[in-house]
Amino acid sequence: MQDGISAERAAAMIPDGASVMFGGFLGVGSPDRVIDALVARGARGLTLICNDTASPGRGVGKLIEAGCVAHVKASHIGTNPTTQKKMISGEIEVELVPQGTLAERIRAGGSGLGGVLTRTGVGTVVSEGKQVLEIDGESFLLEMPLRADFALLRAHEADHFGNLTYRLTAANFNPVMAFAADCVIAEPEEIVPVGVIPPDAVRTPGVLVHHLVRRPQ
Amino acid sequence: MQDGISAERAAAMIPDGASVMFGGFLGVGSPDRVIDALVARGARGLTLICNDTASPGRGVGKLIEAGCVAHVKASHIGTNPTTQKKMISGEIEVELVPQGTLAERIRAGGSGLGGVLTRTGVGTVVSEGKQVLEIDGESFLLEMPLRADFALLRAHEADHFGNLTYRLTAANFNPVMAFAADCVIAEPEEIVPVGVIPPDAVRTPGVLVHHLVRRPQ
Amino acid sequence: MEAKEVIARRVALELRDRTLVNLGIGLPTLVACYVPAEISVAFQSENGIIGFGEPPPDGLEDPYLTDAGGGYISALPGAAAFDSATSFALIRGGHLDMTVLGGLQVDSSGRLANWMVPGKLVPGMGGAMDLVAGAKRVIVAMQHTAKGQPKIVEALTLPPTAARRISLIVTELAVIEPTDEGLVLRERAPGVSVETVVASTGAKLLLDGDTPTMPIVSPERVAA
Amino acid sequence: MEAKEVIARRVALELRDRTLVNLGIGLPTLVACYVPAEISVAFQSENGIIGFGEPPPDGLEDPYLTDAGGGYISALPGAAAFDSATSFALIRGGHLDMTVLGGLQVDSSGRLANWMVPGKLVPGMGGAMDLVAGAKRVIVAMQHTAKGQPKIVEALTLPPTAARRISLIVTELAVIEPTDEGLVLRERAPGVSVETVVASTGAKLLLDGDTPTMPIVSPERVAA
Repeated sequence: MQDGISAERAAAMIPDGASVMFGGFLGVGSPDRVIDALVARGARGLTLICNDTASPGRGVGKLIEAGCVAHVKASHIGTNPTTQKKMISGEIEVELVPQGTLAERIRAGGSGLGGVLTRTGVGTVVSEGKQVLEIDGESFLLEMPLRADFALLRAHEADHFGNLTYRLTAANFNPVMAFAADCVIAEPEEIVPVGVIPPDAVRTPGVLVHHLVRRPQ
Repeated sequence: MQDGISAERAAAMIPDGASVMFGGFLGVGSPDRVIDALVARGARGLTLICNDTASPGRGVGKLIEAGCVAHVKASHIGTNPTTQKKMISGEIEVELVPQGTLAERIRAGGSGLGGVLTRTGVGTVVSEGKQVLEIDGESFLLEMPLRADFALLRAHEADHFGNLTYRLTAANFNPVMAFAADCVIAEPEEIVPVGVIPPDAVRTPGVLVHHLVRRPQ
Repeated sequence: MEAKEVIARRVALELRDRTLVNLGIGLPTLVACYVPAEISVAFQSENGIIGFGEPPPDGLEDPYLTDAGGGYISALPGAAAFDSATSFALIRGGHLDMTVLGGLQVDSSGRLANWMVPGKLVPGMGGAMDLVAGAKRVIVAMQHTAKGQPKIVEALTLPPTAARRISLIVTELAVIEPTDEGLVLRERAPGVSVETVVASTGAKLLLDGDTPTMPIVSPERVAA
Repeated sequence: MEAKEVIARRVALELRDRTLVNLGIGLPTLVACYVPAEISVAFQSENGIIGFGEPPPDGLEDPYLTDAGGGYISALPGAAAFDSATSFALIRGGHLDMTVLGGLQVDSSGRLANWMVPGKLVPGMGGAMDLVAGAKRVIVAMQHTAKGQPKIVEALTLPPTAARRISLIVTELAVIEPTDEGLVLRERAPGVSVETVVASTGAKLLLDGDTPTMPIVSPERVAA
């Protein structure tokens, strides 16, 4: 693991137009300091991959409001009226993905699998334009793997190797996103020396993490 | 979680001819006391789903030697000459599955997925008789989900709800097998009251575990 | 008794001992208040926890411990936390014994629509499609009508949540079970006639002998 | 220097700083003894750990801490343990920078056979097929011949481990790189002539100018 970087440095690494996975569930477990820095640097044209768009002023909701976002792939945008307004006005394109399918598509993208075969979405608008496979007499939708240029994670502890832990429901999409991006940046609450996190407590192995965001100086 | 059961009781619950997943990697992380009890009760015709068949006198190797086994689905049998001998004599039927594919097939079986799409095995004997899908110009093998009648797990700690932890490399196939059987029996080193294992340390939620094997009296 | 309370109390009678249950946001969440005292249920929240309880006392909230609606919760002793992939492995792998969801429409084939109103409301499906496709039992807890219009209809006019037939509909007027033959009226609410139920329903209801009155878990049987 | 040591020392030069590496059982395991001092490599064992080291002192073995060959190992500070599904998500998801595997045969198209000899030896593929299909670089570390017969052949006679072309072959005689054009002889071992390599090889070797002598990491550069 290299030295910790500032949230501003992390935001500067992410170019306009990049696809970015954000951990978080209604803003819980979001990389909030990097989000603030992305807003501050005036990022534009981002593709967000995230469970939801939180609410105005919270989590990735700040990016929506600040006009940083061109595309959203999420399971739910109902808690953020701004996302809905911008979708209707055509400013933001939204792809809605069932929550479990979103998690599995990201996992497939990070695990080298060719796709996900799921019952979820069969017989609904989600299946439109997608291949349906009959397996053992049952229909399964073939959903494509998802990857991104960046994954921005919120962790509880990180050690100097980048090993991560998460806290309660703040884990959500963070662990699975750690596998699925070309560059993984984690924003931990605490940074501890190597050896402080026992091997069985590590939930994301440090080899997956490219940069740690350091605490404000 | 009901009261803990004895290893003998666990072995008695598993009828001859049942399909059984066994955690363990070369005997490390195997449910050894239930294995001994299965040998003692003279189980017959079992289908074993496990990474390997360990070695004679160790882990599931004991079941092979004692004549309990009719079928084996495993990634490796090279460390157990008895398995090889019985395979050649026709006493045991062996299906060899690449280790990562075995883990994913079990995960698919436990997660309601219709199959696994993997590069592993394409262009090898593993692909014989299986469907190959072209996805984005690349070939992926369609591998079927795996489930069993029983999963026998070795855990480190269990609480009275059946929440489980594992230790270092003794985790291996245990966590994924916990999802993939009709009846899941865990053999922990330690049984602790509810509340002793913190929520973030739980690696198998207790709702998946049907029976805990108690310590010898 | 308010409509929502009637519904929540009746749904609570569907809870079984030692099962894993997911309650949707809104009305279904109320079901947790009426768990019969003699049974023990583990509640799952799809954002990643099994074993949560009432909101914590004022000032003791943990910002990293919330339910799928974003509200603060408590963890009960024996709780287990996990990530989204594990959460949906539980939901889609058949490990969830029951889910209770709200509904916009249910049709005569038992299909549910509950995630969007084209041109009006496009919140997204969240975990609803996975829950309906994956849970062993799917209970729809909803008011019988909306703005005087029946929500139980011959054929959905809203986009379905899943192809699958749901298990049971519980409203403030009736309990209705979708079957191969169609929608069967199983129970009517106290003081509600079969005719009232039929008049408020937009799909054909089959009667199965006398229609008994809905039993509702009484206050004294509710867990403290 | 013994053949195995030559091979392990040369393979060690392929290690890059801050990478994740999986070493197969047997000869490849020796590579860990020759990691150049200036680089830091994380070793993965597919049974579920990153960051392990030498066997522990006598009597301090942990029965739940072993490598993929079943031998006792130590965990280094910063080690991470995980289950088999996670382990192979790392291997197949492109997170493993390099794997070093033994080989029975490699053919002119760069395909590897290393998991069975029909009718003789059927140990199973273990993780080999996943490693060859998934690692960014696949290095085959093997002796150049077996019982006097070439192991580098025009076309495999043994069942392939994967359809994919491996990255590099390192033997005690030579370093050979499979390319679109065929097998290119990149290096020869100290004191070994190109003619000797060609004579010991069952497939056509392409020469790319002078064939330099294999650099081998010297003892003083090895990490303590």
